[in-house]
Amino acid sequence: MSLLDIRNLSLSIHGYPILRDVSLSIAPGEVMGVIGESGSGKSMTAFSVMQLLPDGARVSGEILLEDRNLLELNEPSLCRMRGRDIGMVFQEPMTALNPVKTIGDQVAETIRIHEPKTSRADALRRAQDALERCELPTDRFPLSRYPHELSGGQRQRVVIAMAIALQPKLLIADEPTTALDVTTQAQILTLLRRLVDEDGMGLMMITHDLAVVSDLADRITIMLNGEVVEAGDAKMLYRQMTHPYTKALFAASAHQPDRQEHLAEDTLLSVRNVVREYDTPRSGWFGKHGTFRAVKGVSFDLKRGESLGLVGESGCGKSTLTRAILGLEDVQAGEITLDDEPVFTHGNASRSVRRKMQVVFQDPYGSFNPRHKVGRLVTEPFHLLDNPPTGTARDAAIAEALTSVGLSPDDRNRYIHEFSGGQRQRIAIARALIIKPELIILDEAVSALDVSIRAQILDLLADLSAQFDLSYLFISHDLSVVRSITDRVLVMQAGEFVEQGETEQVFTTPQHPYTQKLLTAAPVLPAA
Amino acid sequence: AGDVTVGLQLEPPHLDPTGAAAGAIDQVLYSNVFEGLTRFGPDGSVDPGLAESWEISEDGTEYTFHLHEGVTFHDGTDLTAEDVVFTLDRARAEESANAQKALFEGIESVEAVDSLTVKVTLSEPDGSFLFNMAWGDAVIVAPESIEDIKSNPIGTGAFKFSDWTQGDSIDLVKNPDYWGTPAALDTATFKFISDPSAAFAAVMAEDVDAFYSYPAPENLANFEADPRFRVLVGSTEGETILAMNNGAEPFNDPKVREAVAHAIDRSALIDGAMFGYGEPIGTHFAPHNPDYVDLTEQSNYDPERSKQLLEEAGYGDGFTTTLKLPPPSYARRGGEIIAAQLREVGIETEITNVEWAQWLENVFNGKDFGLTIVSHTEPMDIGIYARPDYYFQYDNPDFQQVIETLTATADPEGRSKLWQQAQQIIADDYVNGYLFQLPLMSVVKTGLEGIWADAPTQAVDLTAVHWAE
Amino acid sequence: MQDIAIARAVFRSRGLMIGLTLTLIFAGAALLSFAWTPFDVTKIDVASKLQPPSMLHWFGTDHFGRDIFSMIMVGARTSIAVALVAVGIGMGIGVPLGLTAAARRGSFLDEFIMRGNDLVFAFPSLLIAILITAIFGPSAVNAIIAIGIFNIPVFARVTRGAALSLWKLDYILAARVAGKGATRISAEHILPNVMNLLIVQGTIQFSMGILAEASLSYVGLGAQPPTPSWGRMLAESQTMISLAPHMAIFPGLAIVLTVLGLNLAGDGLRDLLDPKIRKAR
Amino acid sequence: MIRYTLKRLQSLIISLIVASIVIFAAIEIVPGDPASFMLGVNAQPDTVAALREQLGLDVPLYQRYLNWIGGMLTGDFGVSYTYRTPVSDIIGERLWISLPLALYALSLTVLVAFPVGILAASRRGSATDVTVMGATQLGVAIPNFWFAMLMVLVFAINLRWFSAGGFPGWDAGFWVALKALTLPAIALALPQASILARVMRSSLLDTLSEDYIRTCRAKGLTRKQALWRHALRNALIPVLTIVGLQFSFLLAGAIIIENVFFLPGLGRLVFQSISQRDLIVVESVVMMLVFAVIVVNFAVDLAYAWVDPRLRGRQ
Ligand SMILES: Nc1ncnc2c1ncn2[C@@H]1O[C@H](COP(=O)(O)OP(=O)(O)OP(=O)(O)O)[C@@H](O)[C@H]1O
Ligand SMILES: Nc1ncnc2c1ncn2[C@@H]1O[C@H](COP(=O)(O)OP(=O)(O)OP(=O)(O)O)[C@@H](O)[C@H]1O
Ligand SMILES: [Mg+2]
Ligand SMILES: [Mg+2]
Repeated sequence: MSLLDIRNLSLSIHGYPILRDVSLSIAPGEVMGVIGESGSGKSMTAFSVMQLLPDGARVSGEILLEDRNLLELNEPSLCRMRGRDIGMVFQEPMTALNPVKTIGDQVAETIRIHEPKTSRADALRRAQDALERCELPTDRFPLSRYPHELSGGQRQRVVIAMAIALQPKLLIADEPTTALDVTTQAQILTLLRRLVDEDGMGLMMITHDLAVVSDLADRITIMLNGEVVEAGDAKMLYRQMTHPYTKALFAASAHQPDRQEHLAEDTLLSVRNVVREYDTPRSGWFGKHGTFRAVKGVSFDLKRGESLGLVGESGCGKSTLTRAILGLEDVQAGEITLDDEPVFTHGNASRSVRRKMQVVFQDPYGSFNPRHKVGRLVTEPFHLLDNPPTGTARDAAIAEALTSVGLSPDDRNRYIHEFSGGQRQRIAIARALIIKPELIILDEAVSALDVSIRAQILDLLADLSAQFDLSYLFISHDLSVVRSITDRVLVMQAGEFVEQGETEQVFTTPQHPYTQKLLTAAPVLPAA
Repeated sequence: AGDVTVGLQLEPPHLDPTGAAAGAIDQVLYSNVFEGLTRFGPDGSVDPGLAESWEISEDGTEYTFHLHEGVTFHDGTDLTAEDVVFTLDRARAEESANAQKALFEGIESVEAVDSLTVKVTLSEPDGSFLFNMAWGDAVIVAPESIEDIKSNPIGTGAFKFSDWTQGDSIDLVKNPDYWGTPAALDTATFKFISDPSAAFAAVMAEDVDAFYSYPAPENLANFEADPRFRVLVGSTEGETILAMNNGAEPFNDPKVREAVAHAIDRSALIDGAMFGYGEPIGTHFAPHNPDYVDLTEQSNYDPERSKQLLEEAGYGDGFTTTLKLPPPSYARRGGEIIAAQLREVGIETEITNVEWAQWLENVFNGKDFGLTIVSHTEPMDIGIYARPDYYFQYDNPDFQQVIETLTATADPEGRSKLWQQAQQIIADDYVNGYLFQLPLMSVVKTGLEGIWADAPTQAVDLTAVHWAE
Repeated sequence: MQDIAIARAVFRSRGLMIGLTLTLIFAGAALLSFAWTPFDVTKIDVASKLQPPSMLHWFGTDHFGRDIFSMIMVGARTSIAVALVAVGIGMGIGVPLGLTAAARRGSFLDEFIMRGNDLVFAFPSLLIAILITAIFGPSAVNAIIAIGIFNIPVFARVTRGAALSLWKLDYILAARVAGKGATRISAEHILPNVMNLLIVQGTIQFSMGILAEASLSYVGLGAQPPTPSWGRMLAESQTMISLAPHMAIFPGLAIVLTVLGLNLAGDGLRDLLDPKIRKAR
Repeated sequence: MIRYTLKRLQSLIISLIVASIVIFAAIEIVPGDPASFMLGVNAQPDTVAALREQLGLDVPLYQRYLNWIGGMLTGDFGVSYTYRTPVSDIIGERLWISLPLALYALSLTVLVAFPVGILAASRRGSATDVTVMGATQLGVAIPNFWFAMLMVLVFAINLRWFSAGGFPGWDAGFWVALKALTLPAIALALPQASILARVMRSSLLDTLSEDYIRTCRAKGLTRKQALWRHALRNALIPVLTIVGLQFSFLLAGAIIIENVFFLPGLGRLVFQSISQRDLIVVESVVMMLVFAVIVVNFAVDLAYAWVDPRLRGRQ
């Protein structure tokens, strides 16, 4: 008998259909992976189960938890059910906890809400047990800690402790690891698996990343546009996909763009012993400020035509190094040269060097001034030219840039909000291409994109590199992406390079323990 | 029996009537707390006060006052002749802070004949000596209480001082041991409310039982129509004038001044600014004075004549001048009306509202003004026109001569002639625009009797005030 | 396309519609008063003083027989002019300061500007306005300056706050990669994107300016007679409130409705322009 | 926490010093020689000289500033030029009206605004919310002095429930005195309460849309429980700032209301002193009010730390 049984669930918000005839079931002790692209309705399915839907939502169908139809329960019964029968963990650990209450109180609250007779001390003791089960030992993480005193991964453990404190029958985890580093992600996933095994809970694991659930899930449901397109046993599903979308999803996740190897020996970018320090805030008006060394003397060369990867966990200094290379900030020591010319001299970035470099950022939404039209957006780098093209020459340049990234020249008259995330990333690349640079730095340029779009962009990049003889510095925390698009890779940890070499070599025979850890933590798709 | 709360506009700076010019001190304390040898009646007559009788020597230089028996100060000590000697000697002493030292100038000596008899010797006869002794600045004080009289006044009156909430009110209580007719009231409170609208609200809300010298004439009709209240309208010594700067262009030209005078419609002004209260004047003299000459026709409202005069003076296209207005509503409102009336004949005014301090500094001292409106409240003050350095800077030797003769003249008939002559000269010269005599307006609750309507002196005498049955 | 959507949203938002209508009525009255008023507001006609509202004098007459409706029209001019110029001063100085502070965030200059702002905030505004007008004399110009000074830190703060979050965005980084300097970026990218916020804040400061002008005029420190001003009309009405209540009611309502209109318009604009709120709908 | 307090204290002191310099400059330097300014252009030279000496103007500027500051630190604010009494006495006396009035008005503000804001936020979009928010819009738009006038008309003149103005003093009894402050406090509180209620509502709505509220709901808290136990405390942070600003506004901004109700408070003192050019009083009162504002801000900063643990730890 199944623990949770969703039958023909349909949902509309303000009359706008979101979910159509969704059916899925979870048995006790079973892990159900729910996978789909952004906006496919995964979270809404989860919220339907919790009955925490936004205003204006209308639901039909049945959601049976054991025998009770949750859609027929009144609000007080739902409150009794939430947290006791079903626990939930959310995507963003940084904001999921109340910043002004201690973690002990927040975990204990779950207990005291449902068992009002429990004394505070008792509840706190049980909260402590829950936290310990989530690998937050009391001696290192006393109950009196506030959320801001914990890291993201630790906070996510607190949220999980809150959700499992009453040993619910079902746990719903909505992208619980998306915001975390690969190593932390691996730990959280192991923790969840362990808890399922210990308590015999059902787990509904929502993610957009196929690889994440590959080891974890017993069964998998794949969603597209508010509908379930395929469901079944995990291992079976990986082997015999029936729905074309599932196939496409798998193909995109494992996509390898077609690339030719470039074997030029001529050094384009050279970074020598670069140190970048930040002032930490002063204490008061007269207090001294300390320094924080974000990049600790790194050196590398990038050859012409080469695609170089840079991987490392969040906060290790990747973006800082990028800004230094772009000449946006001066460095405290060391030298950066492009074509043997320093990028930053006498407190000023050199225009001639900058002309040869462009950048594409991570966030497709924040990369463009929403008030300008595409034509103006992509021509912004013309500012670097001494004689920027005008009139028809300018029009031609815009048209060429847009066509080369697969857009139409007419798109120049549209505003950026009229484009999807993937299209925006293409426009960002067009903007980088327009002054025909030699080097493009891609800082997490595909991290925010759905897998299918990501595959397209990677293909485009491979294409362009061949066509324009471009070099890439490709920065990412996603190892599989780096592996698919780079020739060589640098591994960075806490402001230092711990390993560098040919991509394949590093990935197959990692030398440094940190690299090894990264690689084992990274979820991998089973070969189809 | 009963209690009464009287609203007043100004709060006294301290409570020694013999130590400052501020009229607010007398308003609260005169006759209520402090008494003199003689006292004013409601009509301005001089009546016996602490002295029940007196003899005047043949030559008019010796006054022998017989004090009432059994008069005690509020601290319980008896009133004796020694107290009178102390009071008068203190007032006329070299270092005296008395604001009206002139009242005592003629005294040569003061001596106690016995415990209830005092003899005052004057250097020369003075017909107004008994009048002088009735002033608030001549009330009798005791030597033992003089130390902190400013905060704890001890007199002989029908009321004792009880409390002062600074910024708000002063409380008096009935003196049970009063020597004369005891006060009809048990307690009396003076509440200080300078803002006209607050005054209105206080009267309407019956926070006060009477408002003496009520500042907003527009409300009087309201009160008159309201059976709860009675309105008393009396006279004051305040001539309200549109002062012109005779010392500067263009008002140094008599034609311009005449033009201004004819441009003013007094009845509209009195109606608009004073809501009909106030008697028009044509010269700088109080109309209730027997020597007053009605010269209003000489400066009647005649805008055509006014324009013609301006034409003759070379200001056919008009001119622009300043009009500085001190805070009282007669000035602020009157100013707006006069500005509008002057505009009709082509004179543009820039109105500046000023505080009294600025008025004194800029207008009175600095003489930096074209026009200003102010009420001259000193009695019989036409003599200011004989002072060329006075702020409106009128300089006419003939007039100065008249005033000089006046000072030297003793016989009443001759003086009367000279007063009238003086009035005529300044009216002929159109020195200032003469507007109206400022009325004294008080509001009292129906049933409250005995509040004075006129103001022969600055006093709110409560001794006879009582609630009708 | 987008414009039509915005227009539709404007019409859908009842508060914004009411606000804009009220604002337009008063702005229109102010403009119209230059050309025409039912009566001459400086003409004194004592004979017809304190008349209650009638067909001839819609809002009645005051104690000098002036037509209150006409005075309110011209008073709108005074209020709007003072408040508008004061907002102009606040924006003209505050916005560049805020932009500079954000562009050089963390620098000494930033600290200096922000501390200066705090300092101005620490001074009681009405009191300082009274002090300024007392030292330099009461007049509309001094009222404008006094109100304007206190608008500066408001705009500086709003601008800096909004600009700081913009400076973190990637498109600013892209502009820097394109070699643009801080000034150019501030003008080209930051300012247009904080404009929405400034318009909203401007509307609110505008309404507060009208209240402040009314307060100053009420104590006699604003525009001087014979220029009509709502605050002074209220001050003059005070002793006549039971004699001629219309003298107090109409100017008071004029202030309330104008301020209300501007506030509703400001709030409506914020809802309309703030993408966060728009998205949430 | 101690570190945080010390840091705030440091900026408090700097603000005070800078403010005092600004005030000193504005009042003592800008109008020229204060003594002649106070006495007017036509004053006798010896009177000016006497006042100069009394004001201590015969020493260098910096010395004067130091004397002034030093005096204030020891409670000696100088002697009023018009009243001839120590300024500290005058201020002390007036403060006994202004401070209670400000506190009274602030209490009314908070007592009205909090429930109203919470009610509106918890019923977002309902008829109650729309009505209440419409009413607060109106409250913000009403000039407080006009409201005061109307209240006097209704409650003092027509109904005669309250006296129309004036202050009987605390000696007259606590309730009597409080009654005299009631209409002024209401007049002051109306717009402030409207503002605060709006801030309270929008701040609560902001926090209610935070992720952790969703977490709470997933734990099984009802909407109400989530609001009271979690949202409220977080929503207080912006509200506290406004309350702080309002207190300083109420202390200094009562000038006009004090005039309407004829209360002998600080505001009216300044107003009178300005018209009498009693610069010593003006200077001291302005400094005192600024001091109050800065100290209140300091208190608000400390209150932040009490509400928000994130601030306590930060160095
Ligand atoms: N509060 C809301 N009001 C209206 N529509 C909403 C609301 N929240 C989400 N939606 C819509 O519902 C659809 C499904 O959203 P949902 O959050 O379930 O997607 P998801 O699969 O979880 O995506 P993601 O991976 O980005 O979290 C989307 O089209 C989204 O725009
Ligand atoms: N402006 C700054 N001032 C002070 N410290 C900074 C600043 N920018 C970055 N840092 C610090 O420098 C370190 C490296 O930051 P950086 O942004 O380069 O990391 P990253 O590797 O790009 O991380 P992510 O993957 O999250 O983008 C971090 O610890 C960060 O906190
Ligand atoms: Mg989701
Ligand atoms: Mg980064």
